[in-house]
Amino acid sequence: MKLSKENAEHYMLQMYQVRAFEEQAEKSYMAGKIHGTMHLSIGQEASAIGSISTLEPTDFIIGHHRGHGLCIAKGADLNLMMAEFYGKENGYCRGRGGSMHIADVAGGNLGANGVVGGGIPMAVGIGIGLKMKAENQVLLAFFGDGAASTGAFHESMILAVLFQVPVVFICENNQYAMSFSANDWTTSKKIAAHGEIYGMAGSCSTDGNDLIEVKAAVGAAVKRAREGGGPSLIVNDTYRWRGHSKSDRNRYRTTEEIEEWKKKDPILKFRAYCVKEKLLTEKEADQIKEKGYSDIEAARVFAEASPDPKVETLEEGVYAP
Amino acid sequence: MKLSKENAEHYMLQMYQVRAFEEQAEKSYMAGKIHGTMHLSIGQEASAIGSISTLEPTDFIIGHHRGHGLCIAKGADLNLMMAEFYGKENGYCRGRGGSMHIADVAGGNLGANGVVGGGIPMAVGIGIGLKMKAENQVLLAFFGDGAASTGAFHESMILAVLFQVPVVFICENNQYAMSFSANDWTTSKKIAAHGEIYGMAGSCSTDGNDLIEVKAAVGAAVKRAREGGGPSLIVNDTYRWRGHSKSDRNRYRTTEEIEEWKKKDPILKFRAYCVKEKLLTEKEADQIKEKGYSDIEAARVFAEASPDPKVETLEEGVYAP
Amino acid sequence: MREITFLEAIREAMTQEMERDSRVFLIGEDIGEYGGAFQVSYGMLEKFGHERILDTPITELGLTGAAVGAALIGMRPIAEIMFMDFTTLASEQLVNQAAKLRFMFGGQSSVPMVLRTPAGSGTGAAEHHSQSFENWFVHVPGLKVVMPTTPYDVKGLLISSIRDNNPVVFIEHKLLYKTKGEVPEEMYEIPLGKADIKREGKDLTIIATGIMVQKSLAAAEELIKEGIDIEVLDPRTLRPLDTESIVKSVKKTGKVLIVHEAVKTGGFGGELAGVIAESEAFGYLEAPIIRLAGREVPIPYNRDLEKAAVPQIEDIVEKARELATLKV
Amino acid sequence: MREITFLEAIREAMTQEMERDSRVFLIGEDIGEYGGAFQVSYGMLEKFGHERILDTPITELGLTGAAVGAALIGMRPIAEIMFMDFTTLASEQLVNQAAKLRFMFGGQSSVPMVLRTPAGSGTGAAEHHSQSFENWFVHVPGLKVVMPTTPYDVKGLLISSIRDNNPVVFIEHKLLYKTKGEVPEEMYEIPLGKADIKREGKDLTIIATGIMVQKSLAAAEELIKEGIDIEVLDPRTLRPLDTESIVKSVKKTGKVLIVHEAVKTGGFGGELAGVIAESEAFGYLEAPIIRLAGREVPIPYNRDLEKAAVPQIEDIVEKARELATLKV
Ligand SMILES: Cc1ncc(C[n+]2csc(CCOP(=O)(O)OP(=O)(O)O)c2C)c(N)n1
Ligand SMILES: Cc1ncc(C[n+]2csc(CCOP(=O)(O)OP(=O)(O)O)c2C)c(N)n1
Ligand SMILES: [Mg+2]
Ligand SMILES: [Mg+2]
Repeated sequence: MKLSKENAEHYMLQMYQVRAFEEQAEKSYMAGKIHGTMHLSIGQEASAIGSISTLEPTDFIIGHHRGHGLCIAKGADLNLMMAEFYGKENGYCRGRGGSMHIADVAGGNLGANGVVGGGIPMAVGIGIGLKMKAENQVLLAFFGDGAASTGAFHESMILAVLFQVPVVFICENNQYAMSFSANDWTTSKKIAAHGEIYGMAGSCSTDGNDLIEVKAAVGAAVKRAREGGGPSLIVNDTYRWRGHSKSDRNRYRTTEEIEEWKKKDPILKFRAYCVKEKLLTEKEADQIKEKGYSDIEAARVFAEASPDPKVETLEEGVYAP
Repeated sequence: MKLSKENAEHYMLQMYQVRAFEEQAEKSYMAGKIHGTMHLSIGQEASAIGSISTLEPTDFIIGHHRGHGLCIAKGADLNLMMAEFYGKENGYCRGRGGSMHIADVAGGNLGANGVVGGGIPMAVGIGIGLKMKAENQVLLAFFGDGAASTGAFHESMILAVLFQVPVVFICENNQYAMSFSANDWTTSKKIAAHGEIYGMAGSCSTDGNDLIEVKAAVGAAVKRAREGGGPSLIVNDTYRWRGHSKSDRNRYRTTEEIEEWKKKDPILKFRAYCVKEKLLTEKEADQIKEKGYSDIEAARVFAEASPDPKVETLEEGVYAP
Repeated sequence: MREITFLEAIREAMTQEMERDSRVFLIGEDIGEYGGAFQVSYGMLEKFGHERILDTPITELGLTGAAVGAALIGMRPIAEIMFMDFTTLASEQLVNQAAKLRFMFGGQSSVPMVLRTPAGSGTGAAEHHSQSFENWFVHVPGLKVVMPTTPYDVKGLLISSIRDNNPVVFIEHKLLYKTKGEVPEEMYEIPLGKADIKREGKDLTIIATGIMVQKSLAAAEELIKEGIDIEVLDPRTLRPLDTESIVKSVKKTGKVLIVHEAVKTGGFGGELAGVIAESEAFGYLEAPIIRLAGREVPIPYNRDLEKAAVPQIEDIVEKARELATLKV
Repeated sequence: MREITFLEAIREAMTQEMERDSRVFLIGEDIGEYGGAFQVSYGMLEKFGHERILDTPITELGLTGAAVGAALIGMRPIAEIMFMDFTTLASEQLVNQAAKLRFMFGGQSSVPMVLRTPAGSGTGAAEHHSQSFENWFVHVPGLKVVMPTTPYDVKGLLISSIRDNNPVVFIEHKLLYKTKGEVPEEMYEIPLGKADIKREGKDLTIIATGIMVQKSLAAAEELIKEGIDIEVLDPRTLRPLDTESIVKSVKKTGKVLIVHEAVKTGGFGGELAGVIAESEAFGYLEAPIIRLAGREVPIPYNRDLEKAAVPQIEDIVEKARELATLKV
């Protein structure tokens, strides 16, 4: 698979935007501008962007609690996204959802979820609907390694195979579910193997820090799904650099381990690839990085200048008319 | 494995008792003496008796809705069991539970369950408790092929392996979950394969109509569990002759299929084995059969003569003192 | 007019809606060849095929979530949970997802689905197949909760529920399935959120839900012989509740008896009592608000105990008489 | 006396009970090294080891069922569900199994377990991490439901819950975790089913649960300045409910305001209203029974909206004043 220059630039930009978004999110939180909690995907950018790069604009994704990267990869408006993160009225969800619940339905992002495994059963139903609509669309359904231990996962895999839905299930295995190590759960290495037994052709694991490898694996599964070949399960092995959420004290892992993984930074890896393949010069890459960070700075300004929701509107929008 | 004559007689008797119990249950229902519904295990006797024959009296079982055979195999008092079936005050559950909820806690039968998959998570906890008590006891946890599709199953398998509980999980695969064919669920043949991936050593399927084969497989797993080797998952392939419950119209299968399986009657198979191995003569087998049926007839008489619960006692026993 | 059963009315509503709107489909356990545990969907597989009658293995959480997901992209699924007891397995998707997605996403989406489920005791199926959890779902903003009580109502309410753009929990009492009544062949809607006075009266209002409407009507027939004239109000939709009709009726009669099958403590009767006690009807009350509801036990197997666990006609007669003749 | 936080009191109760009784153990997600999402069990792994602090993967149904099973053979598990929102995934085992096994088996067994879970809003965690479902479990015979409100109470109530021979749902409001109060070092029990008058007064009874007790006490301090003297009654145990204390208080004051955080419709306030309206206190009521509770929305993310979604001190002050000064 050879990337076009245009695509290389696009993915590189998205990677920097994601990194910058989350660094900014952290800063805003530390500065007391944001309440609640957040789940950062720093270190996992290749999984989101590599996977979603295989989709057409009319395709769909459904995400999980660690979803900023997924949103940006699916083409979210950074201003609306940051405004949502700030809980503002003009955010994607009118400030009702926040970090853990960003959705961009018009853009094909059917939303993040606060319940681990919460999106997986819905993914099956979206697949059923897409099949009925017969418009050749595909869904990518993201979840973490922790979600693979839920009953929701098991039931959904069975239904997905039974109804042969056009869905690629993507397990972003960042090695931990909070403090629970994927190595403790004795089947962690075997999630893809379960996929095979459920009857999902081509289930596999990837080096989830390698955008090119992720794109190839997911691309093949998307193609199969689009051609009526049914669902697949792909496990992207990666790592989260930050704590699980703001409550994390990192007691369950060592600094060495974290440092080891930082050396495998997916952004640097992709950048090196682009330079080596002569898709980007170092200078171009620097310019892209700069653009990524300044896009996010603009989004921050936008968000901070945005209006809060009016308390009188609280009860709006619970029911559809 | 060579059976003693005493054991052969015992298993033969239990098989006939189970068959007779369920034939009687059906008759009592048809005669309008019983309300509600029932789930008959006629055709599956070898699975229950072969499995439970491997236990010590101090061991435990936990069952499912199709549990008459399991009760008898674990040594239930037939009178108290039939009285429960009739909803009488002196039944095992004081008439509160009925067919679907018979338990004989003192006898190590921790109860049948009306929720498919309902007993599986509890089995893990019983295993945790047994391990903590360290009295070398083992639990057999029974469920159907349908239950293997539930989220409860998946979560429980993971926990069972994680905590290395002394539990043998036994899937009585009678080919259908109501009308849902095990062949439709694309992983049906693969339940044992899932077991391996979960990390259960020695997971396997058996000819569930062959008491000797079942006993050997479960026996090995019980031994491993007792010695601290952790849980196993065993799938006994068998068939239910009757409809799922009283509401079944058998639309989802053919008479030919049923007749085909009737030829593999586990009782006749075990009887033939005993005669061939000279453990029983035909005459002895006939006498045992007769005893089985007359034991059940006595239980029926006992049950019908038993008192109904008093309505004033309705609110008793919800809470433990 | 033609008489059909409650069960047939449900099947007819689903069939007609599926013919009218290709986005409507069924998903559930044993709803195909088997026809559903209560035969509600019998024959529909032949008519609509496996594409629209989705028979699933035992996956309450999965199949409910599948309905939510399909609804999210504009389909109109009708999910069946075989017994209400098993909504305990499905409630994550119903409560956290279906009910909240619209609000949580700031109005970007909607979840037009129906979850049908048979509830209640009386079939001898004991603790795990007899429960009534309607108040759980009433407690969840974003859901609508419907409890029909006659063949006529069930058809119109189900059609409205399918056409509604929100998730609707549709609760069918098993003992109603074989009851008969007049039902028009053509399609019609009964608006959600409108109570129905099933019997007018002046001495006492009985507010009853589900099967208790029928039992209360029977009790009223008994009591009129003694000159006690009972009004029976059937909310039909529990969320949103037609508070206005309730307040009006209680103001008229001055006395109210609430009857439901679900366990009394924590049940919907409390909500009704709360609504009345904080309304302008409070000032019109001539007696305490009395709730007659399920006893504080799981539903037992034994037939007599099972009956004793939920209100019967005699119990309603007795309580209603006591209340109607009470002088305060 | 020594002051510790609500959270420390919970940890101390669990620790002391585990030292006293080898059958007690903990099971839940991230309760080991991580210390629990709210650090409630922090340090307990070092003390008791992996044998008695059972850290699980994400398996709410599985781990709850594991607690039920262990209890069934005589252990005394304390299960933690990280957020009450996820009891939706565990309710099958809690409602169908734990609550019913004893009755269903005719008294042959019991299920002595505690399910602890943090509930409520106020942390900015939005729709999926902020709910209050206590009335769901109140609605289930066989369960007990406890909602402690002070460090002193939480220790005594948790010890009683662990020693109780029945399944207890133990609900901890997150915003209480860091509140401080006097707590004896020794072990003590507070009986389940006994309400506590947290403040005596004569003009109006506020019955409040969970964090609303603290807010109501603050409101009462405001109102006494205006000469309005409020009694604050904390049921502490919601099932079984101390009806007697409630009736007594309402008879005394003649007016009642019910305050809880959970959504109003279908909530526990209805049960309280029902209990009062059918009791002898009815005749003493000088005003309608008013419920002040969560608004009919999922809990939103935005801080102001989140606050507006549940009663705040000002809201209680306002309603209480209105009610206390109402002439009927
Ligand atoms: C059903 C459920 N249980 C527990 C939680 C609390 N929780 C939030 S994220 C998380 C870990 C999820 O792990 P994983 O799926 O691997 O995703 P990651 O956070 O590693 O990206 C947990 C336990 C939850 N949100 N939902
Ligand atoms: C959670 C749940 N869903 C559905 C049912 C209704 N039901 C009772 S038995 C059954 C089929 C069970 O199949 P299987 O586990 O294979 O056991 P079998 O009846 O074949 O012995 C179903 C669907 C139930 N009791 N519990
Ligand atoms: Mg993870
Ligand atoms: Mg089966």
